[in-house]
Amino acid sequence: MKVDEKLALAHGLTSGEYASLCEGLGRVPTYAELGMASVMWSEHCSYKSSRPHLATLPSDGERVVVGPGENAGAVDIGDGQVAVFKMESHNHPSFIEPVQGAATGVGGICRDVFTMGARPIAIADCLRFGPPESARTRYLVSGVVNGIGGYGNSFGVPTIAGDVAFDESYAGNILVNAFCLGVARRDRIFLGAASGAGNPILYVGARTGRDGIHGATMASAEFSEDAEAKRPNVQVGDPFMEKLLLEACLELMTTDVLVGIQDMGAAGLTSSAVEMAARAGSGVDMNLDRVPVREAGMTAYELLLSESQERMLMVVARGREEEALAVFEKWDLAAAVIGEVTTSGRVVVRMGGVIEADMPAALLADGPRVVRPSSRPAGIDAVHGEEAGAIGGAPEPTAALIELLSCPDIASKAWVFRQYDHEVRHGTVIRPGEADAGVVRVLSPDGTREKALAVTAGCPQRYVALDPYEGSRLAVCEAVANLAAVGAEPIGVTDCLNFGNPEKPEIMWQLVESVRGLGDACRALGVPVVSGNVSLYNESNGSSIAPTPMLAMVGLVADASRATTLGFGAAGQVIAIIGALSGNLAGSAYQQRFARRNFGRLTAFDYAQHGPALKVVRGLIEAGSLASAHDISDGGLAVAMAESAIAGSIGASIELPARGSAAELLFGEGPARFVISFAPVHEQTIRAQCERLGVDLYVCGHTGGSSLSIHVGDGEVICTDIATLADGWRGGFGRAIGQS
Amino acid sequence: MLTFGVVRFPGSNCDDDALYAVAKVLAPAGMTGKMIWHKERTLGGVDALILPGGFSYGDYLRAGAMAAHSPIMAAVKDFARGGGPVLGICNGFQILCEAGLLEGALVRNASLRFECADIWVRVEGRPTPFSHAIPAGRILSMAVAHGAGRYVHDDVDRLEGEGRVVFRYVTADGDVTEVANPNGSQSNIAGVTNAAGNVVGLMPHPERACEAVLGGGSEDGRLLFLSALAQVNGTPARVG
Amino acid sequence: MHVKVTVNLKPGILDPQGQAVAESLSRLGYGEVRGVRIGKVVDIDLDESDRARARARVAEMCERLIANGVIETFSIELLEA
Amino acid sequence: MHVKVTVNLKPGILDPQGQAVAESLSRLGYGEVRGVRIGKVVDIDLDESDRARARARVAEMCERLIANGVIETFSIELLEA
Ligand SMILES: Nc1ncnc2c1ncn2[C@@H]1O[C@H](COP(=O)(O)OP(=O)(O)O)[C@@H](O)[C@H]1O
Ligand SMILES: [Mg+2]
Repeated sequence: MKVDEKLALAHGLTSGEYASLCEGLGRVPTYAELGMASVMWSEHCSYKSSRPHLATLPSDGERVVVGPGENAGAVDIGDGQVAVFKMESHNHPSFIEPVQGAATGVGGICRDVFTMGARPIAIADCLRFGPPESARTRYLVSGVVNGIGGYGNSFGVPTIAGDVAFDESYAGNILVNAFCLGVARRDRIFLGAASGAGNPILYVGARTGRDGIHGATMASAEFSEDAEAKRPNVQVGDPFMEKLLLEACLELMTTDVLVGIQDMGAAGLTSSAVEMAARAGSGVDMNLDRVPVREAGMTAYELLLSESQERMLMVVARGREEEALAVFEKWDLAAAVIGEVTTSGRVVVRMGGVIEADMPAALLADGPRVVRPSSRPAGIDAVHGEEAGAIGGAPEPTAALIELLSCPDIASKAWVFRQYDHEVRHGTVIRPGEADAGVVRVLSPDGTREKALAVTAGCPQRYVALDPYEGSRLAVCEAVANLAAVGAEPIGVTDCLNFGNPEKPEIMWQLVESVRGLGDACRALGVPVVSGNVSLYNESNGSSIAPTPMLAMVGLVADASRATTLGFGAAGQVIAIIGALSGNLAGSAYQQRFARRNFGRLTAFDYAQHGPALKVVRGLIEAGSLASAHDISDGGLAVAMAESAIAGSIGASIELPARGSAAELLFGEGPARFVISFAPVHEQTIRAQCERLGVDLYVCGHTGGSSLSIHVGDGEVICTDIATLADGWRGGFGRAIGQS
Repeated sequence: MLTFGVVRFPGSNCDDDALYAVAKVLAPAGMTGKMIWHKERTLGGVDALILPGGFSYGDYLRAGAMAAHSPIMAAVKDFARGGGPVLGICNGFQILCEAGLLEGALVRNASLRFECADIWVRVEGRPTPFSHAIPAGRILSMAVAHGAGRYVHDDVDRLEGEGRVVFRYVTADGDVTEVANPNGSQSNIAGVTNAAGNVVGLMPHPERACEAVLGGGSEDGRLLFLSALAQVNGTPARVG
Repeated sequence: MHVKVTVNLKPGILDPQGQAVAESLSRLGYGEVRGVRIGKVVDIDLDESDRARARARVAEMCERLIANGVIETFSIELLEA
Repeated sequence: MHVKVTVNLKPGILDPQGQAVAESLSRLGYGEVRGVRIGKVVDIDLDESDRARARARVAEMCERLIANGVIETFSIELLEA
């Protein structure tokens, strides 16, 4: 096959990139080399549009052990242990084939985590779909949930948190972001570096097939139609294989045989080999004849670019390969020595006695960088300038509350997470839906201490769409609030930045503003960004998704038994609101629902004002003072109150002062606000604590009875029995997607 | 003292959970345990066996089908035929059925979905090592998490007549209803025993219901293991 | 030799998946669908040229592993290579 | 009329289930097994006596619901009532 600029363009390289490839090599690349460069320099692998911006995110902190750049981030959690986590997108594959796309998304992120030597202990999933009434959406929802559950349940990791929302902008481009959290010993973290010249390189796991080989080449002349038919563009996940890989890897990691390890994800063997060599400043020499294959007759190009799942590349200490192979044999895994580490700084690939590729690792790993223009969209100021007040034609408060509770973005997601095993591995302390964050126990190595890690995952994309900078800051604040509500201290965050086409200046502006907001808020709140992923070009028919910087934040709970849920407890508890009493309708769920669009100016996050409330709630939970805590988010105070009442199966009587409009008071949203409940004996301490930190506390009622009654001033504005609210909230999701 | 052997098949994923429940949580009560790899041919001195939950061999073909042919299963069958107490939990139950140590079969949930939820089961039927010390009629709170837990048997009447249904899905109040049944099992059957009464399989997870700090907070699962302990110790105990 | 094994649920065993497909089809406008049952087809690529021996071996595989006699029946079809 | 639809994974698509079964069979002593692929068989009881129409309708059902065209192929066989 003749390699020229035309073929390079068909591979998605630009003329400039092709020129620098030729220059870097000092010659025209071989066909295999062109394939390798095109995947390594793709947006997906090279982060060429986003890298300079990502560099501005805060990534250090006292607890940070491994920051961005490795397979996953690692944060110290005491007792010689680290939490290892990362989030990743699988949007496009899930749209093509929802079950397998979502499944392999979960598989990929779990591999990133156990590659580091961490045993996965929790999964979270963040999903965005088009309108729930569309048949296509329903098919996608069922398939994606089935795929996530099918993989995670079998692999044996509990799915403890997540986020699901629907919006027109995702109709032709759904989002499926998967997060995995693992725990490792701090002194036994494994990195993806190919060090030690002469060390053998091992291939382990599934055999290589023609899966997901880079699309641009599909139409190229080299292949007959028959060969094309053999190249499926859908990869099928095998959670059983992954479970074997996990156990075998962790077993091998208890020895000192393993030098470096990297899973084969996007861009398969190419990216693993290149990245491992580049990180170590070494070279690798590989013989493709030794790669375990699923099909006969695969070319070097195909072997290098295949994205077959459940495969690992490892470097082991020279002379110790038999020990490694014995472990894989025990677990019935295919494994082979396919090459060795060199000092050349080059990735050399041989097959059938021919050198198919010989390129500097750094040339491929560094990749191009592009500066993309960004511009603030016209008209955004006008949208911010609109008054976000009462909405004409909105239902009266009780009806509005019921409608909000039943809408699928707010309604219980039990239809989803009942399909996920959320308890396997005997660690789940707080299950999905029971609180603002899922909580999973972590035993100290000596078994004497039971601490826990909390996970919250999601994105208030309405806010980000309205104002990418402020919205992203609010997203960080909400994640911290979700953790605070279970009593967890935030220790790190991972993100998955889902945006449209960065070549459009207005989309680039969203990305830049959002990253700036995330960075500012993370710095203010002291939460390092330790890993992440960027997914661009999320558009269909030229229209982009709403900007969606998904965040998954991890928190530490010192004593697992103290973690608090959101449900009101017994009758006779005091109910109070922490933070601002009234909210803002700009960007709110209420506005979206009843005005069918969002406008106005978001409440800006302000650390001096909002930070203390976040601290106070966590402190009160740690001290054992609270019976429940729930952050006020989608749907405002009324929805939060109703959710706590439904979860506790108990009523509540609430009295609020007439302040601002009733809609703002009941349904307005804003940062760092909570509904808490506690036994009357704790009231003094709680008041004192709030006063000391200058946090607003408004005692507004008590639990009891079987209905929710909210008075504003002298008038009762909401009065309905909990059973009615519960019915709307519990069944809303299933009804919306036409499933019981 | 009671030593449990927990058989680890490729794809087992509640093996650690089961071992933790008996060897850590219930150690003070006098239990211990060890893992047994499926490629072994002998059990080594254990008093009782647990076939844990999970997705042995990915649950491919049929849940439990391939694990039922593991090398260790010959020893498991000998142990069971000798009257040794054997408990199959979830995938372990499926394996016992596939291996012919229990009657019936477990097929795909009627909902066609994986169901992870809190349920209640009533203890009934003839005494078994894992239930004899629990008062008959006692309702236990546990969780299920499975996609193929619908129990089918071609002669449920006979099974019932022989007192071999030992756990049945009920509501919290003890009613046998469709709502209480997470998978569409015949007669709400959650667990059964063999003719000799020493092999027990159930779909719910007692090993996940041993510590108040976890999930639903139930510790009812302990009763099954304490019952086995009482049997081995020969103490006419009553638990729960 | 290629061998095709078809595994079906016994008639008495409820097939909710088949039912769900039947209902979906009728909702989609295929009113002529009276019922659906779903089974498995297991294609085996066998290194065996003797038909009788192939059939006997595959029958044994079915009894031991491929089908569960408690709930399923199977049938074997020999196809040429 | 009875119609039997066989749904198979497209060639080249990984079949983890078939792979696991093949390995199990070979561990059970069936060394002659070179490979296994597992598909579905969907038996449809159709209220339709015209063969051509039956085939056309079922083909449509397959494209719309029964088979997932992204990863599967299907074949239709008409059986007599
Ligand atoms: N896809 C999902 N998988 C698992 N849990 C989910 C999923 N979607 C929502 N949840 C859980 O449901 C609860 C409510 O979700 P959400 O309304 O997004 O919470 P919040 O607004 O506090 O972030 C949380 O416990 C969340 O983790
Ligand atoms: Mg929340």
